[in-house]
Amino acid sequence: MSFQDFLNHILSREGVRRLLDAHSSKKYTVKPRRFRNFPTIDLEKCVVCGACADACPVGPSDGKPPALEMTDKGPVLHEDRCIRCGLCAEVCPVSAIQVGTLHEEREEVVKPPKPAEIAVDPDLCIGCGRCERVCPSDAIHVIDGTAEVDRESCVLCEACIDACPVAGAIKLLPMDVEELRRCWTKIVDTKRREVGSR
Amino acid sequence: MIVIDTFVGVTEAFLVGSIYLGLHRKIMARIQRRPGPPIIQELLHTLKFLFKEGYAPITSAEFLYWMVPVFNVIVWSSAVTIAAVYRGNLLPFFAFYAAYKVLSHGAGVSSGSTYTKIGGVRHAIMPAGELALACSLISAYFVTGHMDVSGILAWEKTHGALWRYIPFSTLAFFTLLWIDSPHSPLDPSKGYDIVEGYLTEYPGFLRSLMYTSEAIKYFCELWVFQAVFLGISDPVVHMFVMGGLTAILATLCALTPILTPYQAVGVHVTVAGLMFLDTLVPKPWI
Amino acid sequence: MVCCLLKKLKGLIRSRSIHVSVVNTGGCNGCDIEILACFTYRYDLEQYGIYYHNNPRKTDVLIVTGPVTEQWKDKLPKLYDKVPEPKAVVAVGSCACSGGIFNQDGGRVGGGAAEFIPVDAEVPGCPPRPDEIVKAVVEVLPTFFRRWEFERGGGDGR
Amino acid sequence: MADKAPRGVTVIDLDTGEEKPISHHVPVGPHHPILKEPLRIKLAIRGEEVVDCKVEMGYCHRGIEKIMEGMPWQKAAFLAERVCGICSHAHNMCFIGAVESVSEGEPARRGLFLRYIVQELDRIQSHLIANAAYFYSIEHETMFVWNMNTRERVLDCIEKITGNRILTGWNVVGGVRLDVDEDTLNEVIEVLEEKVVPDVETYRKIASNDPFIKMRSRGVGVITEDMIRRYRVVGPQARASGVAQDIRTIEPVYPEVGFRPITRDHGDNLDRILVRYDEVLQSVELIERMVEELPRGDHRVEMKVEGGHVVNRTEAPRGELVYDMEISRGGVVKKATIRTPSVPNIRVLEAIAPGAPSVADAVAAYASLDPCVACNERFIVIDRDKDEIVFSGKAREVLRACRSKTS
Ligand code: SF4
Ligand code: SF4
Ligand code: SF4
Ligand code: SF4
Ligand code: SF4
Ligand code: SF4
Ligand code: SF4
Ligand code: SF4
Repeated sequence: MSFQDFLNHILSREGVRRLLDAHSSKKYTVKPRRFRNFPTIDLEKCVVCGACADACPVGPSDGKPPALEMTDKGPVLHEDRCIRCGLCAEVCPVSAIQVGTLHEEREEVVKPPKPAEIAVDPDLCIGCGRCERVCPSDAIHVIDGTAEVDRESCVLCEACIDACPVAGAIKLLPMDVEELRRCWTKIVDTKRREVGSR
Repeated sequence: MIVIDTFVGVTEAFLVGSIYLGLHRKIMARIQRRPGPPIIQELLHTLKFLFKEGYAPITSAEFLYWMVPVFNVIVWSSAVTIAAVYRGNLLPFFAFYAAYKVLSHGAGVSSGSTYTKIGGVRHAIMPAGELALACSLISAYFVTGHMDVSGILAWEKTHGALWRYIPFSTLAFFTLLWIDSPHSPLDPSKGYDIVEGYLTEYPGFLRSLMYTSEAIKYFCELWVFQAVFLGISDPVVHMFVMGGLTAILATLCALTPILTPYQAVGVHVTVAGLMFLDTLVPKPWI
Repeated sequence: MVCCLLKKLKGLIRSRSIHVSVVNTGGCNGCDIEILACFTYRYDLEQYGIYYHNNPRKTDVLIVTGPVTEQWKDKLPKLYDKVPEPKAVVAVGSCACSGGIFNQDGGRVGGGAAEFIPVDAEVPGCPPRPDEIVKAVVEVLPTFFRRWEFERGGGDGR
Repeated sequence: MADKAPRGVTVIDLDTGEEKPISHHVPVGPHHPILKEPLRIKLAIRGEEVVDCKVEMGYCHRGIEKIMEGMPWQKAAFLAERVCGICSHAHNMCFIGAVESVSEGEPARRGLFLRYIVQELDRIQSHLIANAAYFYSIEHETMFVWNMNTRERVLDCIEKITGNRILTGWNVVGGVRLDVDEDTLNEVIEVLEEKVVPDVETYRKIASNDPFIKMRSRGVGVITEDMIRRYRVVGPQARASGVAQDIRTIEPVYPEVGFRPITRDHGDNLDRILVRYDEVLQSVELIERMVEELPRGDHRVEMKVEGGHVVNRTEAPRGELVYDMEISRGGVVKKATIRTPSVPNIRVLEAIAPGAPSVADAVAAYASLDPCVACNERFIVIDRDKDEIVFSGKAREVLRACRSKTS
């Protein structure tokens, strides 16, 4: 009887269609929207902060480097070690790492407001340019004898503060709590509206 | 002349047998809903193994180990020569089949591995091969009075195909084909549980010889079945019927799991017993 | 000339008929099931003449998955020796390539298959998608076998 | 390859002390057509009859629990997942659940639902590959390929939701990694209803009716309730013998969608196969209900890990999975012990294989236990002073050695 089941199954319309339809693997090489491929690192963008190498779960062992090896030029990926977890892309502060198509989805995520900002006191700044040299993201420049900070690209590393010879010339000003809350509410609202319209 | 005839016949048997084995696999693959290998794949396998390194494992009884595949090819070449090329007596065919069983057992025992031993023993205890063959040939003899293929074919010309007279023996012989086709449920001697049965330890060109003999065997058995029971002597019709038989066998093999040795022996004995029905059951259509 | 033609013919046949055998040397079997998926309808390696049977005696290609664990360190070379020439080894998955995530402080695995047997091709990823495996296998192996006679000299290859 | 046993060799039954003559030892594995993973089954046979069976594990010892020590949860989650590739999501979920239970606050409800939806999808694919492996072991290639075909469709669904086919890294403390929109879920439900359910129903019908499959499976490898108690068999293997134990009854979400464990009575190979098919169909229903009741809101909330000692249990596709961990404040794993379901499930083979009429039956019984060797054993005994391995993986010897040292 179940031989009949088999035959019925094979001879059903669906069955016959599948019997005659030679599948080819080409159709299935399309990676899904969220596929985590090997990370690609944009060394131009990288600020060599090392966060990605810290986050990577594949550590070094004798004879083998870690999956993401930190060099002074930036991280170097060893494909044969990488497990494609995507953690490195998640932690990178400047989105220098992309993991396949998953990344595009992440781009849409609104950047959160920064909880603080770096301010230079023009009265104290002597224009020595040391901050300019140590800044990992090239955000501080001496212009007309005074350092000026580009808030967009600053990653709040405070390296400049450490390097500055004048105490108090560069300050880390925490953002006003009320201000911060306002920013967040605005972001959440826009997000809600987006979801609602979909 | 004889040499050339024989050579051509055996080569043809090998090529055609390989291609039908490839077709067998292709049909199975299609039932499994995948594209499946090209039809010449079995032929390519045989050729590939011919160039591959071969060696005898340390545990093997070397003489037997090397000779079994060679004898296997000789046995089946002779069988195909006598039965198909010269349409001669069928008794040697039976003898060759029995020799093949003994050889497969030898293949199993000689290499010294447990898997092959079990495989060889399993192959030897499957009785339906010889039994069905012997009984159906004897029934054919009783009905037609001939023991050689050309005689039977001549008889069938006047009386009609033999299967109408002895349908159960025909069925038994068909079961023999089923047993000997690849992935057959009734042949546990190459089951995955013992890796590859008596073939496990054969690498390289020895395996290629084994495959060659299997292809010739497949052709030979199909040919004898058609000639004796279906009464077909035209070579072109032969090819088509072989394709049809292969399709049926492939479907049967694709839709069944492999039975355990005991169940397989049970089925074999039942099938062999079937043939006695031929003497009992009246056949009103004759 | 004839010799060269013969070699080419051998290479052609070898590249069209490949038996693989998958050996899991202690991986998480994510790679194994992805390889298994390559033999089902979507990717069906059999259409390229690549057959799967775990019998080392009839193997052409050993696919290694997983880091090499303590128990496998001596068994893997033995298994490799059983495979008759010409043979290739493919390491699938980052484990087999380098020990993967298990090859770091605390782990007790060797650093990939290449430390124990010669590896001819590597497919990184954890696990690689079946289409990546198929692509690698179908592109690399036939070429490998076609060239084998010329590169390693088929003295013992019969 | 094979152990040679001269005639007149006997094996001794450890329980009864009885001596039985055998003709051969047949090693199955660690590299064998039936096995996808390394493991060695040593069968002692007399003719074809299986007289004795020993299971030798430890080919997969990688030291995961040791590597995990000192890792923050973000990394360790990926490691936990790699205990095993087939039920990876269960491992990931159990680990994250353990961390969450020592954290402040509650994980996001929407995240939980999404988590369990993926868990059920994972169960479906795992059960399908388990049954496919069984059909492969009895060499029913067609059913093997058909089951795998259906599994591909389920993997497509998982891929659509999480981005990977297996080893998805889907769970994070507080919820799941990404949100899933309505359309994707509807597509998934559509695939499940239109492709998977009819296929699985057909397979179940074929498996329960086909005379050949029945011949191979009915009455073979029967697990009794006594064995279940003695070997602590868990999961579908236990449920096929009528023991209705399922951790899902005490997990969150499941009671809300009306989960009830499925059992069958015979406890043989066939029933284990059928229970899995039943559970696949049940999982589809559960997914549908979860999608219907999917709450709105965040898919992930921030949770502060307080730390402490925790034991978390999950129903993995193969049965109860336990993570026993010590976690420090901030979420660094101090110590982890993982108890996976396959170990007891495979050990029961030592009870059911002896007496099997042929090697083929013993191997089929093994495959029907849904053995998954990867998680199988993460222990190894090392002599600290000499820095050499004393035992690796032979559970019986290790146990004996431990007992002789402690008692
Ligand atoms: S995290 Fe980003 S910026 Fe920092 S080192 Fe890595 S790649 Fe460069
Ligand atoms: S994807 Fe994961 S494993 Fe690969 S480099 Fe990034 S963090 Fe490391
Ligand atoms: S910041 Fe410091 S170094 Fe730069 S100008 Fe001011 S005083 Fe000079
Ligand atoms: S803090 Fe130091 S290093 Fe940084 S910008 Fe100022 S002076 Fe330069
Ligand atoms: S905080 Fe860092 S990034 Fe910002 S200005 Fe200073 S050094 Fe540059
Ligand atoms: S703020 Fe300091 S710690 Fe943070 S990234 Fe910049 S340099 Fe590194
Ligand atoms: S590479 Fe990844 S998927 Fe493959 S075996 Fe290793 S851990 Fe598993
Ligand atoms: S039972 Fe174990 S080996 Fe199997 S899938 Fe689960 S964790 Fe892996």
